[in-house]
Amino acid sequence: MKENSLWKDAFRRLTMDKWALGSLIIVLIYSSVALLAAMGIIAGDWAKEVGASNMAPNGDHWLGTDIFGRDVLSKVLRGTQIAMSVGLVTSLIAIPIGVVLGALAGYFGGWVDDLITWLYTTFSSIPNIMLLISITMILGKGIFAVYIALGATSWVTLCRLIRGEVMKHKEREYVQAAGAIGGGHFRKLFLHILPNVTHIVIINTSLQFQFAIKSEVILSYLGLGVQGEPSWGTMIDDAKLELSRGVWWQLAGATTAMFLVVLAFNLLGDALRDSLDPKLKGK
Amino acid sequence: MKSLVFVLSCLMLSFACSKEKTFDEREINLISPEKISGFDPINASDRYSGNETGKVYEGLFEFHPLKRPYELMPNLAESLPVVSSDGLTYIFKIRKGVLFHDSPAFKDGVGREMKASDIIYSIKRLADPKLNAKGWWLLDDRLVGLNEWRTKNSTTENTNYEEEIEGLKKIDEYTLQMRLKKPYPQFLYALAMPYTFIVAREAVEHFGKEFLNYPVGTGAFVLPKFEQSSMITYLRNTKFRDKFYPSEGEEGDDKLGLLADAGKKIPLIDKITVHVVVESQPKWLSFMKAKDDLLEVKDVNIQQTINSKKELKDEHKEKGIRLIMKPMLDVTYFAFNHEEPIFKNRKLRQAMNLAFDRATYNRLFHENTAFDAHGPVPPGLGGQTKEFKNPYIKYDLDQAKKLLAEAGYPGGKGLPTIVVQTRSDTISRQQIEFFEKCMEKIGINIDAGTNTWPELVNKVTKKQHQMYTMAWGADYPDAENFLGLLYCPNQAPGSNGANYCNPDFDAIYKQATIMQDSPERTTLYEKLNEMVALDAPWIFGFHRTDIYLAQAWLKNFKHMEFNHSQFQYLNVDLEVKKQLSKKF
Amino acid sequence: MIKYIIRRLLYLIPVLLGVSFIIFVLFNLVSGDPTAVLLGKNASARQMAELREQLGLNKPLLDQYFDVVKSAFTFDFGYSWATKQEISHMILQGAYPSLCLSVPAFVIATILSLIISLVVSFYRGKGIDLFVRIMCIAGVSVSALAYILFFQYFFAYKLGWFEISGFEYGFPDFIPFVALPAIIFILLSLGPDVRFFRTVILDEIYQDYVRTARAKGLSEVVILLKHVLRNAMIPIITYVVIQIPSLILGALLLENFFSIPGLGGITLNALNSSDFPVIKAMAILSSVLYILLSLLTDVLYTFADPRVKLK
Amino acid sequence: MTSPLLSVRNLVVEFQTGEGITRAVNNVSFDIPAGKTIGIVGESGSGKSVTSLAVMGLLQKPAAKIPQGEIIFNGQDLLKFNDSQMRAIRGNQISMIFQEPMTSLNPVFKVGDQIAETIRIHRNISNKEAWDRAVDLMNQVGIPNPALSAHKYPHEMSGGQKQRVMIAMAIACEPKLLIADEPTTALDVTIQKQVLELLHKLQQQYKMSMMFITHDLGVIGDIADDVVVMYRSNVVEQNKAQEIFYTAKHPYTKGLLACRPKLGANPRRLLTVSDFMDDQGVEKHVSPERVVVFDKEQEKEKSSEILLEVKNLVTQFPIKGGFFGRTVDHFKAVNDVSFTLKKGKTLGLVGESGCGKTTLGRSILRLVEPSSGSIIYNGKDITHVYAEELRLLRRKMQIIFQDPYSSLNPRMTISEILTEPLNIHNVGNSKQERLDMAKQLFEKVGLKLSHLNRYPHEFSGGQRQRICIARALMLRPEFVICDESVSALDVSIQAQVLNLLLDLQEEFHLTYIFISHDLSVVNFIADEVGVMNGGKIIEMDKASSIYKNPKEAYTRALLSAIPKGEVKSDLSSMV
Repeated sequence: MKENSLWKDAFRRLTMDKWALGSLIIVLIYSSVALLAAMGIIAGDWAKEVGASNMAPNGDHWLGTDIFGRDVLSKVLRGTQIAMSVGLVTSLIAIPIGVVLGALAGYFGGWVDDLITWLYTTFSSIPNIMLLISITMILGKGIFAVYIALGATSWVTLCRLIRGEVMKHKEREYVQAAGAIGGGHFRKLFLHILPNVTHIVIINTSLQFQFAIKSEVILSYLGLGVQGEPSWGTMIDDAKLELSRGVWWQLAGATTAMFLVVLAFNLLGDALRDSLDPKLKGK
Repeated sequence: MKSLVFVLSCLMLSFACSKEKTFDEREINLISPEKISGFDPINASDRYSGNETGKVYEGLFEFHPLKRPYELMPNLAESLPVVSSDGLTYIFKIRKGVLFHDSPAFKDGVGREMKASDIIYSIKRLADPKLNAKGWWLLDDRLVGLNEWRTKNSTTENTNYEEEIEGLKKIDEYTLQMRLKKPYPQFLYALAMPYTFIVAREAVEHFGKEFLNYPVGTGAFVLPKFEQSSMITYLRNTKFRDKFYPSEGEEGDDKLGLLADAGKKIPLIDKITVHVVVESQPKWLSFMKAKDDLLEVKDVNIQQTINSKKELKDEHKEKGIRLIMKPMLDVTYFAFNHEEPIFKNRKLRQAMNLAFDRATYNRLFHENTAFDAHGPVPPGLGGQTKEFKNPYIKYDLDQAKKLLAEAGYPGGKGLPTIVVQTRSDTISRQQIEFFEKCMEKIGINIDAGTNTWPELVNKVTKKQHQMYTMAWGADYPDAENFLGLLYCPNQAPGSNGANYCNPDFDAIYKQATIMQDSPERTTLYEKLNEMVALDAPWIFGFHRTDIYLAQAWLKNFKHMEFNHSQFQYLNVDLEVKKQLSKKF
Repeated sequence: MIKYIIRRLLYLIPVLLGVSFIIFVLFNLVSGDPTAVLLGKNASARQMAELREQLGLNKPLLDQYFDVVKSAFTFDFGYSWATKQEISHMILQGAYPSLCLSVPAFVIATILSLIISLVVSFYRGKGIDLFVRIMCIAGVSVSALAYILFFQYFFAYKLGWFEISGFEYGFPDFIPFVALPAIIFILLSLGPDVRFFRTVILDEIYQDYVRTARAKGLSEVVILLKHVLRNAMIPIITYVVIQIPSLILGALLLENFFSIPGLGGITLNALNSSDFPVIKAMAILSSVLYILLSLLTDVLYTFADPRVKLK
Repeated sequence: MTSPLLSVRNLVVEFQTGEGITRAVNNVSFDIPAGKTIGIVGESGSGKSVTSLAVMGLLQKPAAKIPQGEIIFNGQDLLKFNDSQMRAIRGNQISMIFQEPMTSLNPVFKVGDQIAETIRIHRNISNKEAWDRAVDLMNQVGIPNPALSAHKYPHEMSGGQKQRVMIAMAIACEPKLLIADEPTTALDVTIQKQVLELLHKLQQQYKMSMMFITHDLGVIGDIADDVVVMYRSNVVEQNKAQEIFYTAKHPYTKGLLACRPKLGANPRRLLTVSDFMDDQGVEKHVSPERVVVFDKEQEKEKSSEILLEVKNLVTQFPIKGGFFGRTVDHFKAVNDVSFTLKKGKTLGLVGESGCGKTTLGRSILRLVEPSSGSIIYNGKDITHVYAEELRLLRRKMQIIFQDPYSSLNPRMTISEILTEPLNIHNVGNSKQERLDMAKQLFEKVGLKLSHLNRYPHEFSGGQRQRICIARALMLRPEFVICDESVSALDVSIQAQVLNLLLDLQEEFHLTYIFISHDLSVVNFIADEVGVMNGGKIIEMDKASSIYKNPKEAYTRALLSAIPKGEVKSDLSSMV
C-alpha cells in the first residue's frame, strides 16, 4: 500500500529534476567534506609546510602551495568546513528567531504584530552590510562574530515571509476546525500552521546558506573574517595581493569551490521552491 | 533590449570620454594611498595628510631637499635662530615679503604678508584646548607658559589668543622670541613639521569650522577649495615669493640630474594632481598606464618591481621607469607587554628573538629589501652603528631552545598561549601567521588577535595586550624619537606601548635628550641603543626600505623621509613624456 | 490616502527610536574608546581625557542616548570626529559618486533582468530557460572580489576600455570611471533579480485570468507583457524598492577598488577610525530613506493594483 | 440535416504525470449542430472539462497529448491548426466561459477594457468603438448602468456580475460556438437561474451553438437540446434532452437523475449512482424500498426536549477607519436571531452568500464571539463560558465546514487528523485505543481502513468531506453544524454524503443545524427550515410546508430558482 506525504512527493519531484539532484549531491558532498574536515580526517594537516612558497599547481599539489608553502587544496577543503559551518550556524540562529517571531506576529496580529513588525522594520532599515560590519567589529574578530552578525541580520527576511504566510493560513478552515475540536492557540499555531509554512523555511535556508558563504568573503576582505583558519574568504583576500605576482591558484581554488556550492544551493533553492511551494503546484 | 542599448551607449561614451593625454601641460600626477580628511596643519598627523598640507602651507624651517643626512634650512625664517647659551631662548628672524594665498578671508581677497604674529597665532592654535590638536604632543610642556595658557582656556567660553605668553614673544613684525622650559634639541625639527605650519588668523576665523577645506597658506601651490574626493588638484602659486632650487646637495646628485634646475625659481610646474587610490592593484595598474608619475611601491608589488638582484625589472626599464630605493627611518617590532609577569623574564624575550626567522620573513614580505633591526634606532641616525651586531637577532633555534630552557620553560612547557595583537588586513594576517610558525618551532604557542586600527590602538593604550606588533616611523631625524619608545615615562597611553621600564636606560635617556646634537650625545644614543638591544624589550623586526618608481619624465625627485616640503621642487620633462608615452 | 501617508510618516518616529537605540547600544555602550585613535600615536593620557570630555563620552548614558535620538530627529549630525568635517557636507559629497555608480547600474540591472526573466518565462521549461537561469546564478556565484580583480586588470588595464580607478564629478565625465564597476554590479545583481522576477511571473502565468486571456485569442507575448506583467508588478516593486537604501551605501567593495569617493568608503573609513557620528548619521539616514521608500512602494501599489486601497 | 458546427471524433487526451500516462478523455465523439445547445454532464474528473479545453486548444502542452481524434469545426480539423490559426478562432468563433468568475477576470484591468480587448483582437476597430461595443454588450448581459460599470474593476463587482462580464466577453465577437464550463456552479441559486436564462437568451439571439458543461443534470434541463453524459473519461450516453430525462438508458445517467433531491417528496435516503450500478459499472436492480417516498409529517416526534435555544443573537464586525484605524462602525453579520432546536432534529438555514448564515453557525459554536444575545445549550447559557468550560463544550458541539479541501491539514495523515480531537480532550487511554476509535468511525463514514495513513490530498472531495464528518464525530458530539457541507460536491457525491449524515444522525442521535444555499437540499434533510436574509431569519417553518406555501417573496425567489431537474416545458415558447 503506497503512502506518500507531501514531503516524499516533493522529494520525488525534486529528484526528477536532474539539475536539482546534481545540486543536492554537490551539497551533500560538500557537507561530508566539511564534516570530515571538522573531525580532522581530511585536510587536518593543512597548516603543514609541504613545499616551497607559492608553488604552481603540480602532480602532488594539484592546486599548488600558498605563500607559506602550504597545500592550497587542503586549505580549500578545510575552508569548506568554515563555509558550511557559517551557513549552518547562521541558519540555526536566524531560523528560530525568524520563524517564532514571524509566526507570533502573523498569528496573533494586534499589538504583538505591531511590535514585531516594528522590530524587523527597524532592523531591515539599517543597511545589512553596515550591521554586519559594526557587529563583527564590536564582537571582535573571528568566526563566532561572523556567526552572530550574519544570524542577527538574516532573520528579518524569514520573519517577514513567515508572518505573511501564517496570516494566510490562520484563516484556512483546517485551522478553524482545529479550534472547533477544542485546540488552543499553541496547537493551532505550532502543530497546524507551522508545518504548513516549513517550505518557506527550507527554501529560505538554502538561499541563506549561499548568502552567508558569500558574506564571509566580504567580511574577510574587510579584515573581519575568520581568523587562524583557512577560509575561502581569506584565500580570495590573499589573492588580492598574490594575483599581481601571478599566483592565481589560490584564487582559482577558492573561487571554484565557492562557485560550485553557491551554484548548487541556488539551484537547489529554486528546485525546492518549485516542488514545495503550493502556489506553484501543477506547473 | 532597450537597456542593452543603454549599456552599449555607456561604453561608447566611456571611450569617448577617456581623455587623450596632452603633453603641453606642466602637470604632475601623484598618488595618495589614504583618504585625505582635511587641510588643517595642526591635525596633519600622518605622513599623507602631511604631504598634502605641505603643498600649500609652510613652516619656519624645512629639510634640505637634497642634502643627506637631513639638514634643516630656513624657510619662512630668514636664517637659523640665535640660541642663548642655556639653549632655552631662541630668536627667529622672519623672512620678509612672504604672502599668504589670495582668499576671501582677507580684505578685498588679496593675500597679505606673513608676520611674526602669524607664527605666534599658529603655535597658540596648536595648543588651543578647544581644537585638541593631534600635534599638541610636539610642544606639550615645552614652551614657557604655553601649557598654562592651554589649561586656562580649556574652561573658558572661547580661547583668548590676545593674551601674551612668555614663551612666545613678538619683538617686532619680523623678529620673534621663543623661550623653552627645558632644553629641547629637536625644537627646530618641530618647527619644520606640518603641525607648526603657518596659518592666517583671518582665514581661520573667516572659514570657521570649514577652515580645513579652504587652505590659505604661503606655499608654492594653491588649492582654493578642498572637495573631499578622490582627486585633489593644486595650481602653482603665481604670487609665490622668489625661492630658488638649491644649487648644492649630496655628492652624486648632479650625476642623477638632480641639480639640473639649480638656481631656477620654483615651482617649476603649473599643476599637481593627487589621486587617492587605496587598493594596491589599481595603484600599480594606473602607474603602469602612466596615469601617475610616481609610485610608492608597497610590499605587494615589490616582486613585480625588482628582480632577485634587487634591480629594476627590464620590462620597466625599457619604459624608462626609474627605481629609487632608500632605507627608511623606521623600525618594525613585536612588542612585549612588560607588565605581563612572564615577560619580565629576559631570557624568554631573547629566546623569542632568536626563534624569529628574519631571513624568510624578509623574503616573503619584503622581497629581501628590509634590513634586520639590531636595535630600535634605524641606520642613518646618530645612535646606530654598523659595528654593533645584536647577538639575539640571528636565527638560531638551538640557542633559542637553550635560552628558553634557562628561562624556565623547557620546550615551551609552562608557557601560556601568547596572544599577539595585530591589524586585520591581509598582510598583517599573513605576517602573524608566519610569526606563529616561527615560535611553534621552539614550542611557544602564539595566537593571533586581529584588530581594526582603532581596536589595536585601544588595546595598546589601555595595556590590554600580551604582545602587539607595530611599525614606528620617524617624526624627525633624531634617535631620540625612537629611543623614546622605550622610555618609562612614555608608557601607554604614551608611545612606549611595551611599557618597558629600565631605570639605567631612563637615566641616560633623560640626560641625552636635553643635549644639543653633538658627538657626546651620539655616543650616549649608541649606548642606549645597544643597551636595550641586548635587553630585548621587543622582538626586533626590520628597518624597511622605501621603494619608489618614477616615470622617466619626472625630474628632481629624490627620496626623502620627511617629504612634505619636497613637491615644490619637482619638475616634468614633457619631451620625454611625449616620446615614452607611446610605450604605455 | 493622505491620512495613510501621514500615518506612515509618523511611523518614522518609533523606527528612528529603534534605530538610534541599536546604534547607541552598538557604539556608545559596547564599542571601545575612540580617543586614542582620534589623537594619533603620540597622544598623552591627559589629552585623551580632555577629548573624551569634549566628545561628551563622560556624560551619563541616558544623555548620550538622548543625543543620538536628537540627531536622529533634527538631522543635525554635527561634525565628524576623525576628519573634523561637517557630516552633512561629507555625506552630500559622497552621495554623488555613490549614486552615479549605483543608480544607473541598479536601473540597468533591473530592466535587464526584467527582460531576461520575461524571455525565460516565455520559454519556461525549455532549454533556454534553464540555460539563462544557470548563467545568471553562475554570475552571482563568483565572489565580487574575484570579478573586481580580474576585470580591473583585464578590461581596464590590458584592453584599456575603461579608466582604472578614480572619479570625476559631472556628467558625462564620470561615465568612464563608473562604467566598469557598474558592469560588475549588474553582473552580481542579475542572478537574484532574474530568479525572483521569474518566480513571480510564473506564479501569475498559472492564474485563471491568463487562461481567460488565452481563450480570447491573445498571443502569449501580449498575455505576458500586458496581463501577467502588470499583475506581477506588486512583488517586483517591493523587491526593487526595498533594495534602494542599500544603494546609498554604494557598492562598498567596488568603491574601494575603483577609488570612487562614495558613501561606502566614507562609512568604511568611519568604522575604521571609530568615527561614531558619521556611522550614526549613515544609519539614521538610510533608515529614514527605507521608511520613505516603503511608503513609496505602498503608493506605487495603488497604481499597479486597483485592489489596493491605502486606508 | 446539415453537417454539425462542431463534431468531435474519437478524441483521446492523455496527461503525462509523475506516475505515468493517464487518459483523461477516452475515445469521445459527439456533435454540436448549429444553433443548438449540448449539455455535457459528468462528475468532476469525468473528462468533460478536458474535452472542452481540447476544443479550445487550451490544453497545457507538453503535459497533455492528443494521440488520436479529430475536432472538426466548420469542416476544418482544429487539431491540425497552428497557434496563430487557433488564436484567430479562439474568442472569435469559439469562445468560453469558465467556472470561477472570481479568478477568471484580470484583477488589474477595467472590465470594460477586458471586454473591448477581445473585440480589438479580432475586429480592427478603434478603441473608442470597441469600448462602446463593450458597454453595449454589458447592457445586453444585464449589468446595471453599463456605461459606469465598464469603468469598474473586477473586485468591485459581485460574483454574478463578474460572470455576466465573462459572458459579455465571450459573446463579444458573436462566436459560432460558446463553451460554458460549469458557469453557474460557483454562484448562488438565484443568480444561477438568472445566468442560465441569460445564456439561453443570448444563445437564441445570436443563433450560437452552446456547449454547456456541468455536473448537475438538473441545471441543463432548462436549456439543453441534447445531452452527453460522461463517466470516467468515456461517453456513456448521449441523446435528446427529453430522452435522457425520461428514458435514461445508462445506469449512471439514471443515478445522476435520481440523486438530486426534489422539492417535496423524497425517499428517506436519496438514491445514488451506486444504487444503479456497481463499481465495475454493471447495472444492478434498484431495491424497491429505496424508492419509497418518505413523509416527514408521519415521523413521530423524536423528542420534545430543547437542546439549543438562541435568543436575540447579534454578531457584529467592526468597520475600521479613521486616522489610526479606529473602529468607526459595526457591520451586523447576524442581526437579532432567535430560534429553538429540539434534540435529534435538524434545523436547516437557507440563504445566499453574505446573508450571515455561516457567521450564525460559528457564533453558536463560539468560534466567533457573539456581541449580544444569548445561546442556551442544554439549559445552560454558554454565551460567556471560557477556557476549560469552552473546551469541554467543544466535545458536545461540532462543525463540518464547506470546503473539504482547505478544512483538512495537508501535512497530517488521516489517522493523525482523526485522533487529534481525542488527544486534545485526552479521551481514550492509549494511542492504540484512540486509533481503534478512529478506525471504527473511519469505516462508518464508508472509507477503506487501509487508507487511514494517507494524506488528505490523496482523497477525492467526497471522501474528504467524509473524513471531516468523521473528525467531527470523533468526540461523539450531540450537536453538529453542517456549514454548506455538501455545496462543494457534485450532485452524485452530495447525495451520498447527505445519506451518510442522516444515517449518522440516527445512529448517534445527533442534532444538526444544516446550512446551505440550496433549498432543495435543506428541504430534504431538515425538519425545520429558516430562511435567512441580511442577517435575520425572515421566515421559519416546517420543511415540508415551507416550499408549499412560502410567505416571504424572498423565499419564493429562492424556490423558483431551484432547477426543476426536468426538461424544459416547451422549447418553442422560449424561442
